[in-house]
Amino acid sequence: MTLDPAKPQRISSQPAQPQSAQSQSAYSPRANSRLWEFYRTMRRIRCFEERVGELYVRGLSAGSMLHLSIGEEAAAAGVCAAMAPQDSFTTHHRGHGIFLARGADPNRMMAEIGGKAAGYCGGKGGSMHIADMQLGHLGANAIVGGGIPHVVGAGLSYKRLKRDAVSVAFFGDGAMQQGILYESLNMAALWSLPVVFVCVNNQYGMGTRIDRATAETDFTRRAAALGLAAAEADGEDVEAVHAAAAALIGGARRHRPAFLTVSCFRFYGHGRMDKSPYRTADEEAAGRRRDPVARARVELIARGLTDAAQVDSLDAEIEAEMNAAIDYTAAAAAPELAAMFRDVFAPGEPAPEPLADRLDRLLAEA
Amino acid sequence: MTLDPAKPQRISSQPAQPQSAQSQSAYSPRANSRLWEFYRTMRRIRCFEERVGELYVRGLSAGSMLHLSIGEEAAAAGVCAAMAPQDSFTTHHRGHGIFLARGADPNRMMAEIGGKAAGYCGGKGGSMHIADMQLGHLGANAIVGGGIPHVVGAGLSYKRLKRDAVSVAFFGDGAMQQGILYESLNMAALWSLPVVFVCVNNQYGMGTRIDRATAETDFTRRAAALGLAAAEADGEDVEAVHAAAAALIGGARRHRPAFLTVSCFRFYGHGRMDKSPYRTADEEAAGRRRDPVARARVELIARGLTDAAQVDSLDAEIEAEMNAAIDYTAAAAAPELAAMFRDVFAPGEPAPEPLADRLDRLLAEA
Amino acid sequence: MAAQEITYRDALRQALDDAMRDDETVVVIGEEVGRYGGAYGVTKDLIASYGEERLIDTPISEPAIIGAAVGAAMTGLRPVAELMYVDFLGLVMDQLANQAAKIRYMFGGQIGVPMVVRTQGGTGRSAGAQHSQSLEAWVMHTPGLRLAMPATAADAYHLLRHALTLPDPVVFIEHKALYARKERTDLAAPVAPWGQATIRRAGSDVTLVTYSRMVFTALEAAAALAERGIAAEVIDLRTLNPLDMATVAASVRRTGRAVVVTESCLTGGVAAELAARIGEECFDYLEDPVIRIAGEDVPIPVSPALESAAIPQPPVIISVVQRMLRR
Amino acid sequence: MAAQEITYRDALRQALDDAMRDDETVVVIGEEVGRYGGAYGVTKDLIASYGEERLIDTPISEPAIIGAAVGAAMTGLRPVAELMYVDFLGLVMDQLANQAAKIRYMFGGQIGVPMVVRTQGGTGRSAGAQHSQSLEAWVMHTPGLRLAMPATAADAYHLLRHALTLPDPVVFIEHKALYARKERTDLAAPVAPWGQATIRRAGSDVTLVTYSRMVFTALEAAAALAERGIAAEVIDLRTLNPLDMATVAASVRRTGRAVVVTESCLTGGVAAELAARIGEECFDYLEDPVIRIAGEDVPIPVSPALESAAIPQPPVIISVVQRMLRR
Ligand SMILES: Cc1ncc(C[n+]2csc(CCOP(=O)(O)OP(=O)(O)O)c2C)c(N)n1
Ligand SMILES: Cc1ncc(C[n+]2csc(CCOP(=O)(O)OP(=O)(O)O)c2C)c(N)n1
Ligand SMILES: [Mg+2]
Ligand SMILES: [Mg+2]
Repeated sequence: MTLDPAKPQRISSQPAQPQSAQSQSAYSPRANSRLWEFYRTMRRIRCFEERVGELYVRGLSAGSMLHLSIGEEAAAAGVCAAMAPQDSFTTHHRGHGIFLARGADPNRMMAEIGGKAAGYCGGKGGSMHIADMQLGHLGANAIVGGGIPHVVGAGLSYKRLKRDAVSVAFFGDGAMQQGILYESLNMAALWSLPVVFVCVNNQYGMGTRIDRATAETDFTRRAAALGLAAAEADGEDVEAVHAAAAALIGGARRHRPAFLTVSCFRFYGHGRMDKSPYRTADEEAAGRRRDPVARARVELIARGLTDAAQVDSLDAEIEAEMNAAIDYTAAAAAPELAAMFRDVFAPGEPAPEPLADRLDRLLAEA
Repeated sequence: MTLDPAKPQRISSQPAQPQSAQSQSAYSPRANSRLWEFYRTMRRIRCFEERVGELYVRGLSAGSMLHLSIGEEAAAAGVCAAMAPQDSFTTHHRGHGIFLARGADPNRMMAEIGGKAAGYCGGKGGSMHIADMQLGHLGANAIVGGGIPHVVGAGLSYKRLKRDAVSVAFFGDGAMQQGILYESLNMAALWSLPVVFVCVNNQYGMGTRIDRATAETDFTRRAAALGLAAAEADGEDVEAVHAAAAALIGGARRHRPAFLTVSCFRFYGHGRMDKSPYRTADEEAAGRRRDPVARARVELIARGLTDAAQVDSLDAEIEAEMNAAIDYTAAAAAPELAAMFRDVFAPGEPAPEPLADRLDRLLAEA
Repeated sequence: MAAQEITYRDALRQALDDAMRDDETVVVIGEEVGRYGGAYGVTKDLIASYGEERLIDTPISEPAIIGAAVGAAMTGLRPVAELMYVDFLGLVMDQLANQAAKIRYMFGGQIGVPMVVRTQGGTGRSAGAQHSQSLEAWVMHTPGLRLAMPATAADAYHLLRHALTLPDPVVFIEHKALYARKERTDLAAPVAPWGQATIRRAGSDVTLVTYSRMVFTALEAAAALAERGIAAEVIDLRTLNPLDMATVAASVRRTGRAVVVTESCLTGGVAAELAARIGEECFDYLEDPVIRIAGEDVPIPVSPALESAAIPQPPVIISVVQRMLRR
Repeated sequence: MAAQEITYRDALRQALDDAMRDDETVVVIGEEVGRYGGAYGVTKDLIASYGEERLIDTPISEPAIIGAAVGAAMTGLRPVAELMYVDFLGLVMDQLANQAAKIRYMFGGQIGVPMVVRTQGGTGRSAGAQHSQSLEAWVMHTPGLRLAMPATAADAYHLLRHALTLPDPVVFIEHKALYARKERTDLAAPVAPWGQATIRRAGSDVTLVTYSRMVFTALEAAAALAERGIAAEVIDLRTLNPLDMATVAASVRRTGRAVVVTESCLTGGVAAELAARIGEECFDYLEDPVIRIAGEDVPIPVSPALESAAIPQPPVIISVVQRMLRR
């Protein structure tokens, strides 16, 4: 597959490349398809996000700023499966699924979302600021577009340090209207960086459908106009997403920066409090029919790669794993108070003086 | 001429539309061409800018931040001639020519550049912050890209207040890499605003030639990808610029936002101190051959619209006018000190306390 | 109109409603201000009365939102631009500080920029480091900007109404933890004028100077102090530009002691300006140094326990005052 | 190496040159830093030694420049991002304050962002309201950022070298009016360590606390005061984060009087933080209120006469000290 920046490609559904299966599960129905692996990843994301919803209802989440990626599982699973272990990435505020697809530990993720010390960031980051350097996760971001330029910098590092790595920025359709995206696209193209920009187009930025945010919803043209390889993939079809991502990430590894937009649908509200009054039940029902998890399940069985019993059994295994993550989080300890003053600067560097210490000092003197 | 955003047009040279001549000069060689008027405007700009250079050498300019628009006269003259009296505009830091083309008084401009009280802004703005509400000049800007969104706001006002006006943003090729441009283009397209974006592409942003600032130098594609009408015009040919601008501004008046890029060459350094060591003498010589003023003069005579003597006579008249502007500036008074504390807020509103008053107050009390 | 229970949120909404009814040039522009009704519900249902032409939903393009408001304000509209979180100031300080704030001055007084930037800040929802800041100091340090930070519903209403009559740009910072706070008030009854501080509780032993949500923290501390026989005066500044030092200085000269309380982190914050001014203007009257009680000099952590420990709570105020007064 | 005449500009250039030679991961990124050699010439000719790979000319995209530096710093490089004017902070505060400054903290200490943002500020070239500001207060109010503001060539060299060894982001603000200033110095000779203030002139009557170009304004005033028999001590803070209050407080406790001098406008500026801290820490030692002499609370006008009147000059310092000391 060659990608010409001047002619953005639409990739709706392509047969998956035969590859060695990498399923980490006991079930590996067919060695020559990754669909089982993709399904497993997606099912884990779906289930994790449902449990995050439960966490919130049970009052165990740190705050209410929880953005679930239900409906977007194929973007996460398809793109991450095309990344190499040495690659890195940044995500937006709706990044749980992406990080899980990359191999995150649900316990530590859930604990972070609960603001617990055992979380990935010691409970100081929360849902919108999960990161993990071990897995190349350079960070989720609560600023729409905020993490996009970081992959340009990572690409610069890889190029200069001659590392065979690609950096991938994930962001939403809303970020397509943030100026910093264009600056970043331009730099990546100008410097031929090993960088891929992935727009998870779930049709909405909060209550605003994309056609109320922009007059031109074919995002590939924008990236192509700045000189990047650009493609669109159908987010209901995880194999299509993976194929497109594999081609673009492969190109980026050869210093051909790229842009991929994955069309999907945000099944639920923007955050946990949002009941989506701004869209019709019909629209929602139609959107939710574009379900990459359900479709993969049907495909798996239809192609004879597995049977319903095996899928149900995997689902149950995943369910148990994610339930355990809630229990883990519920039982985990809050960070100790002293943690608040750590990590403003590096250990050993002059640190901020706690208010209590300062007041003791001043009032003793007074 | 219809403009399809999907197919950006290149307009290199088109015959000027027969229009009633509007020359403000005594010389009106032919009533059916505006070239004489355009020439006069361009010649005045060229001469003004040369005098600004002299102002600097004579130590009469306020500071050294003087960006001359020599070589870019056709963009200024062509576009401004296509604007209606009720239209408004913002410019970048290289905006003297544009404002002159709009009808500015060279005396008040020069006085502003000299930081004198008689200047358009009372000497508080300077070369990079000239503005004049009477002529619809919403302001020059020292922030690359800073004035671009202001025309979006003006467009909103005109639409909402049902005024038959268009707002035009002028900026350089360097601003094509500023994120706020894309946000502004997108809003204008989304809301169908009466707005035109004009890129004066003089090939350089300081010492950086455009091909070192971006991988894709056809700027029209970017605007088209966001849904605007887009065209490119040859900045050596003032009639071509005018024709393109007239079509696009006409479209914008019917709420079809547009983008125009005018290709020209920055004859001299970025600022007065810059001797352009980053480009070759050959490149510079070739660039300066793309001289819209010289070309218009040749055309005027070749087409029999005038003769050399008449042009020389006009040139001399302009020379005298611009020399007078220097004298005016030299003789003008600096702003009085009290002016410093005015205009932070509107008259009658609480104003900042001058340091001297505050110190008097505190030290009297102490 | 009689007194009624009203939330801070509804008071703001009422102010916008009344201003839009009275002044056709007022438009609201920002992310989710229209159909959604605002991320914190302040503009809820206004679109039904005023339409999409005046409640302008925008793309997620903060710099251009503020920039467009500047242009609109220069050409006949009176825009209210909503910045969803004050934390996003980092994206728009150029349009705010280099453009809106300086245009009247740079252009020699030719034109003003009558716009209001409504935004909200502060902690209280475990919204994390990028959604919980108190950044009023950046604004206060920018000549050309007015700055209002109402604490009460009545002030929310009246200060916003007044802001919408001013000839210059106003940054209007609400507090996310106050939106649901209810108050019994008659919005038709007058409040102190714009630019004037209000003494929320009178006292003679110490002056607590504050604004926005910390007014209630200070009042809580003052009530507890009263039980211990200490009379703390609580001053709500209401606007930081203009800054009503006259009221503050008069109070401190009476009490001889000042404690400044802010939610924003200490270093370089508004508390410093207040302490410096009190030090300058009340030097001969001070029994003790002016003490600043402010947020910790750390980013706001998401953990609820750490978040509330990162900002001043009543006990620290009580303890400081007791130690100052040695009782 | 013996002492030699060196400009502030060349000292900075030397620091970059030495750091790039010693540390392969140091790269310089920004507008015109390569072929052009920097808008103010600081990176002149470095491209000849280190090539385009390490002197990275960028498009005019400030937010992405700082954002790219953040990403590069997280993945193995040590970028020096040049922001041509400190006034452009308004474009990059999100990447600086919400990203660079908070990443270590938000991510629980997993990683730091070892980058330096070099920029320059201040007046002196009639560069107008958008190119002449002193915005260090915005940076100082951001937990997670270090902040250096050298006055001398020797400090320019050593503070920049040190900044390029630190594990956290540093904002390094130069002064446009100092670049051409010459100094006789041996760059190999040590200076005070990072984070420590330096007493530029000793004196017992009053302490003048300042930094960056105002050090020389204060020294000029101190020299004039000496002729009048008044001994002013001049403290150059050198870094604002860390802030060396120990040196300041020790001095003020000795002299009993403090005047803070900054070029930035008064309200909400660094002078407020310094005055507040001196007030807190030296209360019992102060004979007079801490007086702030700062820039006027106005945008910087372009007219040269108004520009220089908008910032502190030696006569106002002299007059204030004389009036304080009643002689
Ligand atoms: C700079 C910025 N502006 C606004 C917001 C508030 N906000 C958070 S998410 C969001 C919508 C984002 O839409 P999109 O990029 O499509 O991502 P999605 O939520 O659909 O995954 C908005 C407006 C923010 N966090 N940051
Ligand atoms: C935001 C911003 N970045 C950088 C600068 C410094 N600067 C002034 S003009 C300029 C080059 C601009 O190039 P272009 O937009 O092509 O305009 P030209 O000077 O060629 O007319 C630069 C980098 C600035 N003034 N503002
Ligand atoms: Mg979306
Ligand atoms: Mg240019």
